[in-house]
Amino acid sequence: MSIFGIPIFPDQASTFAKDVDALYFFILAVCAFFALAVAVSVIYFGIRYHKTHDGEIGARIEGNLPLELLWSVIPTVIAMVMFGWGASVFYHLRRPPDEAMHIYAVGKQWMWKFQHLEGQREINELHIPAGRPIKITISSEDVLHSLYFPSFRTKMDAIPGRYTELWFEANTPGTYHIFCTEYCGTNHAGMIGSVIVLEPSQYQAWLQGGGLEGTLAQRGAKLFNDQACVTCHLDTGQGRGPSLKDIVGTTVALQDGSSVVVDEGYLRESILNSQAKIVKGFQPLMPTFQGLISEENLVALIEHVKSMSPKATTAAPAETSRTPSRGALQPTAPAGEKK
Amino acid sequence: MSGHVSPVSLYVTIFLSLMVLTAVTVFAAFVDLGPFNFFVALVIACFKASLVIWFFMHLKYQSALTKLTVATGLFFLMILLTLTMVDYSSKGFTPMPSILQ
Amino acid sequence: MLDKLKIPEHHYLNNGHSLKSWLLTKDHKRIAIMYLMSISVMFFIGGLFGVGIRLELATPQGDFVSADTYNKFFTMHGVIMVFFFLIPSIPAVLGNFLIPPMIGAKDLAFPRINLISLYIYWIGGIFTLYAMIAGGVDTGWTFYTPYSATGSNTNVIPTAIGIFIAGFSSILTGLNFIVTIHRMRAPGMTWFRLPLFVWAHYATSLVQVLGTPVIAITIVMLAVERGFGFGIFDPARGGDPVLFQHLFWFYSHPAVYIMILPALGVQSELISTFSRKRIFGYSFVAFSSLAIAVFGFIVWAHHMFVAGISTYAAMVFSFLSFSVAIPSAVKTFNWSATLYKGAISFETPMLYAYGFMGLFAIGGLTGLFLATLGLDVHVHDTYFVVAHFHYIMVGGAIMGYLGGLHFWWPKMTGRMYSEFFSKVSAIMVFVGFNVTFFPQFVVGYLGMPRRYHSYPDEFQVLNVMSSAGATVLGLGYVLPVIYFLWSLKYGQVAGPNPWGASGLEWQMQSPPLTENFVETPIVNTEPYEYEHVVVKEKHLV
Amino acid sequence: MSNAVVHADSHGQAHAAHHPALQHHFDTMGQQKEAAVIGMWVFLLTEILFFGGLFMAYMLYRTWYFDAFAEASRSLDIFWGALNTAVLIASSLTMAMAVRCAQVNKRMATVNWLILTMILGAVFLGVKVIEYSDKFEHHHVPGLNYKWAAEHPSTALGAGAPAPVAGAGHAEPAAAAAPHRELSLSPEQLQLTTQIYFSLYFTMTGLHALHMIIGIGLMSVITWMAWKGKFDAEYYTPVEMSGLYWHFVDIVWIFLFPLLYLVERP
Ligand code: HEA
Ligand code: HEA
Ligand code: HEC
Ligand code: CUA
Ligand SMILES: [Cu+2]
Repeated sequence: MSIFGIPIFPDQASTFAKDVDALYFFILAVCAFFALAVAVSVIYFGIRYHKTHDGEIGARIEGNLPLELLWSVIPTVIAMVMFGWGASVFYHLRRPPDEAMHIYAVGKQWMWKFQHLEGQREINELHIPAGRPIKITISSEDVLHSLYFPSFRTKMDAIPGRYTELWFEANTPGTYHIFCTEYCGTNHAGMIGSVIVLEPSQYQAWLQGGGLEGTLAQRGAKLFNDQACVTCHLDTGQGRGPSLKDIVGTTVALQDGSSVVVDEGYLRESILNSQAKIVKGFQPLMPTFQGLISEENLVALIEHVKSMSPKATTAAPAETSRTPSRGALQPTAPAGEKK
Repeated sequence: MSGHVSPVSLYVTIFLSLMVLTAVTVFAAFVDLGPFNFFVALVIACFKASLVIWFFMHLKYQSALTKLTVATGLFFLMILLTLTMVDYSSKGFTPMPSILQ
Repeated sequence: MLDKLKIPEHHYLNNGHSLKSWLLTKDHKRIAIMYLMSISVMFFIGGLFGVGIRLELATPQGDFVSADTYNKFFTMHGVIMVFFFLIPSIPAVLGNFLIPPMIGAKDLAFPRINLISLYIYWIGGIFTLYAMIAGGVDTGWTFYTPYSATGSNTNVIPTAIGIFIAGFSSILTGLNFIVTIHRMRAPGMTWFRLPLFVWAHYATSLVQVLGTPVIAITIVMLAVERGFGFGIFDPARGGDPVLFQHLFWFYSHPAVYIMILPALGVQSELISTFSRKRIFGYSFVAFSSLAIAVFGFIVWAHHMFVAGISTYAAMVFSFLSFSVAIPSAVKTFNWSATLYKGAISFETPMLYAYGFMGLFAIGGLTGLFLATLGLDVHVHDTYFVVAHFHYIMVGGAIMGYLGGLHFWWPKMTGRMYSEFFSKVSAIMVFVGFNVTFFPQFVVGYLGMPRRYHSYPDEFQVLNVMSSAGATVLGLGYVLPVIYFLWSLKYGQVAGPNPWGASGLEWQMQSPPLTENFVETPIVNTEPYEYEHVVVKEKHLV
Repeated sequence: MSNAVVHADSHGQAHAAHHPALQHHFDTMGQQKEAAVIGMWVFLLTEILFFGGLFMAYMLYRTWYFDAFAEASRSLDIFWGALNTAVLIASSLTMAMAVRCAQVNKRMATVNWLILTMILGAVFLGVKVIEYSDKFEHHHVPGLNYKWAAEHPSTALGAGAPAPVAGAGHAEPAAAAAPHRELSLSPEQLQLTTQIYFSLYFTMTGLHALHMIIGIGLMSVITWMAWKGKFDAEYYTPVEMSGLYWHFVDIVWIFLFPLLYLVERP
């Protein structure tokens, strides 16, 4: 929206945009009301009670308890409404639906790398279909970044060594900005790109066009061979390592007596730092791949492992708000320490 | 004018108690109490610290204002520790108030 | 009648003329004057960086300076403005000068420590200026790890040490105020007879004393990580970068109240004096300062809503953030109510007080936008935040500071400044300010991120408005320097109480004696008693 | 409000009995002393929060990397730690005695107790030097070719059988060196996370030692002043203040000792 060619309001291109903007206008109205009330009364008093002669003093008024309570309680109530509304919008923003389409984003000084499960890889550009919830899992290769889609009204920090995620459902085809909003060094302002929202059919066409390397999972399968994972992880369960078939979503018993649910965070940790959690009944033989596998390849491998569990519908995300999946170094509190 | 003068015997008693408590700390550390080891160590340390503050540092004989100062310090330290831990300890906190769903 | 007034023969300014008599003084008023000069220098250095920022942003391309230089600009701008200008501003200048006379004391409780804290401030400042000249820093004033620990190759450590050192200056000032207010009050000066300025400074001091040590230790940890390769926050070594943010904001959020509370105190004095009326609901206003100081410590993670804290923690901190708004609302409403049935006049300090009301309200109210979770996700780290804090820090705190400076200038120097030029300057600052920072709310909601050295074309018009406003604002800030200096020599002699104000400080001669009062005053009236002042005035002239 | 506060001109009154140490802006020695005491306690309050930041970091990483902390803490020698605790507690006693002697106007006794306190402080620092140099030898200084070797004294303590082995039995030597309780951390992880422990160890004990050095510096001045007879039963505030500071430093150690040395010993 713009006046005289000056943009004054951002595009609304996601389902959130309306929610967030409604909240915005509500708070704007409340605040404008209070700001105006203060301004008007102050100016009115300034004129009405202007000093008329030397030595004049104001009326002696000490205060008024009911009035004080009134204007402590009213703002409290209004503030609670703001909080409640804001919290519910936020809660929605933080809970991706299970059927969300999944994309990986990796921040790196100074570019955004996106990977689609179908295999397409993009830099500073992201093609997505309209009308489908999309979940982006974010990580960083160096310092903090923040993935921001102003037109979708959402953003999330990229934190090295950790997965974070955001989701949205774009509803208006078009091209919109992607910004990095966490200061990340010299070219922070250059870490921008565009998100291209396509009609689902166009998106399909776009997918056909790209993806020469096969899907993400296929790339992962290739890596699974190249990195010699297959030598230990046989589907039969006869290898030196456990079979990875159908493990996603299940609970694995560990050596130290505890157990763990297999989600992305756990897979990531198992690959980067296999020794962190040893599967019951196995030796800590698996090499640590920390530093040997790039974030992108890691993502592909994880996707491949996940594809070996076709029955696990929910891809059990490693969401920051649920598990401290710190990737490389899973905080390990032994059973005794856990509260 | 010169503030409270504590008897030497009090100081010696406090000193000996502190020594004994140090020994207890070390001893307790070698007994396997599971997660309670940490707890016991902290409780003893707090107790020792209180002895020092109360008697060696004469807090006992100071004005209410001084006592309040100490309490304030501890209170804000607790804010720092607990509210930060609210974040870390709730990373696995999924159940949400249902009115928000 | 006015021309009969003369500058008294003896006063603190002519009690010794040598440089040594200044540098080794223990007189809180001389120390305040030295602080005034130092922070003014810092303000103009910081302001010039601000001008650099605005020049660069006048065009969408990064064509005025390189990206690295721009990053150093806003970092040095933020660091200098926050740690070397705004935090010391009102407390170290006006507080130092006025708290002892306001409570009827001869000096602060620890005059030597007061002087030491000035020297510490200077040493800290020198470190930071050194870092600046030797190449600058580019981490942003927030020093987030891992960029500050491993990413940046600029002078992070000297700057951080400068801040660390200046922190001790702040702690010592706060400590001094607390003890002074507790133990040095004149007979009869009970807590509920203290001017609200003193209450506000008491609350400020609490924050200084409780918060600053935490930033100090955080800087130590950052320095050992960067300097010695210790692993504390570095994710590559198992550390948690978010922990740094928790510790940083544990101080830096309360620190924003170090910046605003003294201005709120000044505001209470101005509103009361220029409406010649008691403050409406004195005790509510007094306690709201304490409430702001205490609540200020439980909201810090509202800066981290999208930094990877848990959903639950975000909700807790959002909820708590609103708690600070209540005492602020009480203050705002009470000031407005004070004007009701007052005898209002618009001398320059009152113009600033009016400006403060509006701008602080807007700044504070936009704080509520940010504290609201669903909305902050969108506006976090955009120009919306930049506009919010400039409204409070420049529109609020600096307005309060300038208002106070104009108000007490006759007391400090014995002379009046030009009423005409000071009004021109006040209006220029108000207008220039709004033109500079209002467009930033709009461009922020549009999504323009902070700390961007270049930006998409469509944001240009709003940015040009902002840059143009900054020029007016800058000129508005230069004017006072000229007429204040002018007044030192040519200003009209002010006399002890040019405004007909009620505080004890106005019973001293202007400029005051080194020992403030000839005899320790005995207080037997309530604060803000104007009946009493009028009688006295008549008696005086 | 009360009008009980109707001192006559308290200013003039103070002149009557003017103690040489009374500063011009105070009315009485009592007021001056009280101001100093509160000032000192407020300062100690800032110290609480100063160390508080470190305790926060400690608390977090200890929960995350408990095993590494336990392992690393086992590499510290309890003997030295306990000895130092005793030394510091003793120095607190001697400090308290010094203040007491100042209170009752025993000049030489004050001086002697102060000197004894400083000696004990120096002993503490000496032990710290021994411990630090031990860490240098073992490459336990983070950032300085830090190396966490599995073999260290505690392994010897380790009882318990090696973890049960199932599946194909390619027992590796690393498994044999497993400590008495199964660790969930690999050598690589221990290398990293014990480094966090030692980073905190050095920062905490280093800052603590720095406080002790400052304390000893303060005390030497105070001792000299006491020897010169600057204090009497009415004015001994500096002795008392340095006492408060010294006891505070002692308290910090009372916490550091179990937190750093005794993470998990059984
Ligand atoms: C002096 C400085 C100052 C002050 C006083 C404040 C005051 C407040 N601030 Fe601000 N803030 C900053 C300086 C300041 N801030 C800075 C520098 C940053 C950015 C840091 C960085 O990242 O670089 C920031 C960032 C910031 C954020 C983080 C934004 C982000 O990065 O995403 C948030 C979020 O909650 C916030 C909230 C608030 C709130 C709720 C207040 C409240 O205290 C405001 C209270 C005042 C009022 C509410 C107005 C008066 C009341 C009325 C007129 C009555 C009506 C009231 C009601 C109906 C409730 N601030
Ligand atoms: C007290 C605090 C304070 C003050 C007073 C100011 C004052 C100003 N700030 Fe400030 N600003 C901050 C604190 C402050 N700022 C902080 C904390 C940040 C965040 C930094 C970070 O991200 O790390 C920031 C960031 C910041 C940005 C965002 C940069 C970015 O994110 O990329 C911008 C952009 O417009 C800006 C502009 C200004 C301007 C125009 C002024 C003006 O008010 C300045 C006016 C002063 C002068 C102009 C100087 C005096 C005049 C002359 C010497 C005369 C000559 C000049 C002319 C004729 C023009 N500031
Ligand atoms: C030298 C043999 C070996 C190689 C090569 C190897 N692994 Fe493993 N892996 C193991 C063993 C043994 C375990 C079980 C013990 C443990 O948890 O560390 C394991 C466990 C795992 C687990 C956890 C499985 C579960 O059931 O919880 C995953 C996931 C995994 N490996 C993935 C991979 C990937 C991906 C690669 C290749 C990049 C790989 N591994 C290479 C031996 C190996
Ligand atoms: Cu990446 Cu900013
Ligand atoms: Cu804040």
